[in-house]
Amino acid sequence: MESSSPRIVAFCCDRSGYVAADMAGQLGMALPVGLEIIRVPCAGRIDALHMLQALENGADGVLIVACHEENCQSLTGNLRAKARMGYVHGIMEKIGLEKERLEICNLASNDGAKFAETVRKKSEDLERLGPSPIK
Amino acid sequence: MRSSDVCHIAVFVDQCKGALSHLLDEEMIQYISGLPHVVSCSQDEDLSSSQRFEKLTRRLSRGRADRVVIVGGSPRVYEGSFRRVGVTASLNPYMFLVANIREQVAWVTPDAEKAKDKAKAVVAKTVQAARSLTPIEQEKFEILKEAVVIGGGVVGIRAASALADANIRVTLLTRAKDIGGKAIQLSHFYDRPDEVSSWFAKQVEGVKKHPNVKLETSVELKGFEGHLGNYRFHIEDLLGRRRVVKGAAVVLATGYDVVPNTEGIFGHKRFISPPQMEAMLQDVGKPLVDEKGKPIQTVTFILDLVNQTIKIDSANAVKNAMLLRKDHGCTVYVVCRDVKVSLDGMEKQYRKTREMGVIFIKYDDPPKFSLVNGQINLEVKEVSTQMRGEEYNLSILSDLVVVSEEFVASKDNPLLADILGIPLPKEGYLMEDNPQFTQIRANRRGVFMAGGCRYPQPLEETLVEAEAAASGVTELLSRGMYVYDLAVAEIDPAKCAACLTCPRVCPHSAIVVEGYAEKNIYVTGGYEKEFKWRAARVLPTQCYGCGVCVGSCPTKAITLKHLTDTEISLRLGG
Amino acid sequence: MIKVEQKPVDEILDFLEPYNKILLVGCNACVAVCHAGGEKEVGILAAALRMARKKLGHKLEILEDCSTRQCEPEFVEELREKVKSVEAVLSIACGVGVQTVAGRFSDIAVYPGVNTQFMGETTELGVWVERCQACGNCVLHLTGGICPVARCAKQLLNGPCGGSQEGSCEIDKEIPCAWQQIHDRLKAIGQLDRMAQFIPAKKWGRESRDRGPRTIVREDLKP
Amino acid sequence: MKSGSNLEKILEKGLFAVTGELGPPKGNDISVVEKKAEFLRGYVDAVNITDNQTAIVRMSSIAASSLLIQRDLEPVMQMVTRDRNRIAIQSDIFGATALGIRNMLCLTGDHQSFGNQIDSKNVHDLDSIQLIDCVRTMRDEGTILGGEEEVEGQLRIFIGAAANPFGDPFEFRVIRLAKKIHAGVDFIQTQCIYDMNRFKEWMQMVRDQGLHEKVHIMAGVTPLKSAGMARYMNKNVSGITIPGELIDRMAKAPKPAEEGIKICVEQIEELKEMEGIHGVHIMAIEWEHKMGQITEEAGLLPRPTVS
Repeated sequence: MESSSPRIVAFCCDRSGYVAADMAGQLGMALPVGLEIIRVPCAGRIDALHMLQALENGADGVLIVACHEENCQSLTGNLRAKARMGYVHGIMEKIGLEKERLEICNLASNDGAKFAETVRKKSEDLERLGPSPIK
Repeated sequence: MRSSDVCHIAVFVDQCKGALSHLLDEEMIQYISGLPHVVSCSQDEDLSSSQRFEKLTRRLSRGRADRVVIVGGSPRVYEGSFRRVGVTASLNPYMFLVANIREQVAWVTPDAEKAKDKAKAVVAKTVQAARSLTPIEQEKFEILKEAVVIGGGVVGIRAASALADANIRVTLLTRAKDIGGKAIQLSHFYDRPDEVSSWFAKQVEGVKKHPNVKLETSVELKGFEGHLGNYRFHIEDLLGRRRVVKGAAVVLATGYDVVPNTEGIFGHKRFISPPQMEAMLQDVGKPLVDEKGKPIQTVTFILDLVNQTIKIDSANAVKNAMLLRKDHGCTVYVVCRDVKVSLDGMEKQYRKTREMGVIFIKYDDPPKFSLVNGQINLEVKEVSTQMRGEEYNLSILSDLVVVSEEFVASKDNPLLADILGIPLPKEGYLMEDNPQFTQIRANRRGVFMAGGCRYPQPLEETLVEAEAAASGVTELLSRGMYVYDLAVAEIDPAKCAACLTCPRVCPHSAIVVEGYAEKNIYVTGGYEKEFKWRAARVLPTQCYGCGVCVGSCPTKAITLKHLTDTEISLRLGG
Repeated sequence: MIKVEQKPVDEILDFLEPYNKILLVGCNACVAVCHAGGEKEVGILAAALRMARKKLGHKLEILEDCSTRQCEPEFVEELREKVKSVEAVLSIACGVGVQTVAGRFSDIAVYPGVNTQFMGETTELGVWVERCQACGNCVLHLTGGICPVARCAKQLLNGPCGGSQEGSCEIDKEIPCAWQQIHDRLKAIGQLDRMAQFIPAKKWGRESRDRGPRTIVREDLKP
Repeated sequence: MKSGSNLEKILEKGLFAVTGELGPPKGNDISVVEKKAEFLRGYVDAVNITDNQTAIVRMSSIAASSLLIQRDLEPVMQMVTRDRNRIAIQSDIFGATALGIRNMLCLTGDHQSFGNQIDSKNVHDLDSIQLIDCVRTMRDEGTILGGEEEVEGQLRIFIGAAANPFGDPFEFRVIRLAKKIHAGVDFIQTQCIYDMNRFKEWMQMVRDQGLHEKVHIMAGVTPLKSAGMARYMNKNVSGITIPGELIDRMAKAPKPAEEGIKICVEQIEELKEMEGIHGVHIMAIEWEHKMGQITEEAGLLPRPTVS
């Protein structure tokens, strides 16, 4: 995509993040152009491998948008995603990638505004951080 | 990367009643039509209308398209329609993807040029990802019209009766010698005139005589296997003999435990528990006297000393205070931090109780008790008058003080949860699927729960729950058939290392490791077909399709059929 | 079974520095079970290595594979074509697998991607604890099924040292005293008298690994 | 006589024995040994020479023992199984006895993680009981361990071992003593005693089994220097428990050091009267110069001369 906007891959849980993203759209809140949303049935679906693949394919940042802790339909799917993110952070550290490029946030399905705010902030943070050195 | 040999994509462009007109100009349509594998591109004003959707889909059967990409709004708008229509249009209902350029592009990208570029990118990625789609079949099986209820208390009895009345054969399992449970201790309902005992006796008799109910008393549940529609319960009697009981679904009604409060002065005979109070009131005509035959004149109820939630204690106090006042002319105090009157009609009762002269005293610091001439003296600072700037230190002499028992999760819950493969949170009560919406379902299909095993509640409310659980089971069983899509996880036994990660992470107890693989991968040939190698298997009826197992599998042996790794890779641009 | 842990990625990068194309091969047996060397980890490590090298401006091409069991020559042989097309092999099987590959392909460098740790038990998902040191002459029948060689910090054979306190080892309160565990087990199974029995010095040199690689020969199975 | 050592003679005569302890220098400075030796001279029957205690590298116990003999004091050479395999152990015993060492104490040794070489490999080819068995075999059978091979010359050595009545599991502690006796130990020095009640309980179990008649048990004592030291030892030194009242007593004392010695003297008085206790082992760690005062006040002086 021809854009200076950082490329953000957002894995969105179908029970929270994705619904919130839809709501942000319905509220007409401007979202960063570089945002790409991937819908998943649960944050627990997201593998360490997917997080790395996203980065390897040139994402400047990766966001996991999961349900609030203790409110996961799959009991601990969100916590598993968080733990896998921790594992990937360890790898990123070793290969010299900023950990800030991979983050998780917990939302409720009606948090449209918070979704917009989170991705906007993420976009700003990534702009400050500069483009991914992997590109 | 796996993609079908043939891949013909029909694109449906939804103008979303004009919402996308600025994006979907001629150039965009041409762009879409030119994408690889796209064989047709049709437009419509409003595909959220299922009639229009159906019309468009009907044309598909004449074309050569084998999958569909919808360009428009949120996939949530179309999924229902497509899953329904797909079948009639001779297209598998899972052979479609949605490029959401409304919520994700049009409405959130103010810059028109950027919006167009982004829309193109989203559509291109979706079209690319559509290559990974594979059909997902539907399965169905006959459901037994049999259910099992575990627990012979009032909840179990109520649930069993309701099921039996709905023409479902019920096996009622209890470890007790007879059915009954704690409800026998109650004397009156708060909201209706009957006495609990006579009502309850009728219930017990009804369930015992019901032709659809089979009672299994003095049995322990030792094992549980199978799936929704066909569960097998291994039970053991007192002699250690084992039997198998079948049921399509189960209602757990195993109740809770109580811990009487007898420490220190609470051990004194003038401190009694609510059930003891109920027992004294059961015989309406009988005068209330102490062990020396002296009439009981002053009774005090204490709330908030032991239980966190005081709904049950409040209801009992209000109900019994009224009887003590009305039938026995006692002076009655209710000493509490708070009274909870959220039960249906309880507010009115509470007001009535106050009008009848029952005195409610509010405290911040727990009262102090002492023994004075054989009576219980209670000292407490009354705080409800504080807002008027007044404060009273009160001292009350009572003949009887009613102190609640502590309600705790049954000590057997961990074992039960383990046998049934359902989660057990810290507090030890059994956990419902979703506390807001599906209180009576466990996080495993076909397992329902009601009453004190989930959380202690007043009798009147717990009965409503028993009926709700029964109707949940009835709804499921009355269809006769259970129809489900195989939009679930699937394990390749040849790749499975039997590491047991997936059954350990599965939140729905939907994965078993069993000897079912067709062949041993170490040695080819030479073995009988019966040779089994242990591998994990997903029970499709139990699977919620969350994909937690897929994300955890170290050998990539698991595929989530409705969101494969390939699709994710394609979406990531790999 | 065998439990391994991934080597730090930077250490692996160090020894792969000279190469432009490698084969990264995992194993679908023990190391897959402990989430360090299966197909998933092959993918994860490959992605990490590629990214690191891309960042350094020195691209690394990686072929990925995963053996059924890397300690079997037949399964390793299946890698031959891929091995021919690369400059080095990185194996994330245990030390045995690495050596089977190295032994099979004499003209190519083979590197380990994991540290082989021990033979252990899964005590809960994601936690593995050492249980056996392959001492070569099992004493578990004397010690209630709890191994003092693997589980006592001093490998004592005649009961706990004076440092056993309230069930913990003297070196760390978090480590249970193996001999307290043995004592409790023997008591539970009515064999406490075994604690009084003198266990003579072990034949480390003859029965254990101190004589070079041990070999088991089953004449009835040989070709 | 198994060894003819002074310690053996005193114990065999039924006299109440006294041993002290000397930690060799963390280097080759002989003057440290000399200085400490002079503090002990005349107050004890023999001196334990520690073997890299708490896994801190020090002068070898054989060398330090030999230096002591040159200065006319009798050593009890300690030996741990942590640092030597059975080859080194047996070779060192040959050497030690050749140098005139007549007493040795067989120990497992503190784990290397407590010392200043935490990355070292521990050996533990033998454990302490197997070591006792090994020394006894060499002395009484005249062969080396497990072998037919005969020892050239004759080993004369008095075999000692430690016992810790304060380790867990408690009921095993007496069984372990019995195992050591069975393996061939001649005398026992216990871990330092502060919890006298538990020690009495242990001794009762020892007497119930008649073990006190099969071995000389010397009770271990260590004077406390301050309440802080007591608390530290109670918390950090494995196998030692110090009762609260003792810590309180130390804390309240105006002169804690003297109170510590007073407590120690009281303990020795009590131990002297205890059936089955044949001596005391006084471990005045880095407080060797107080040995005179302690033994004097405890009425242990003068030390007897036996032939």
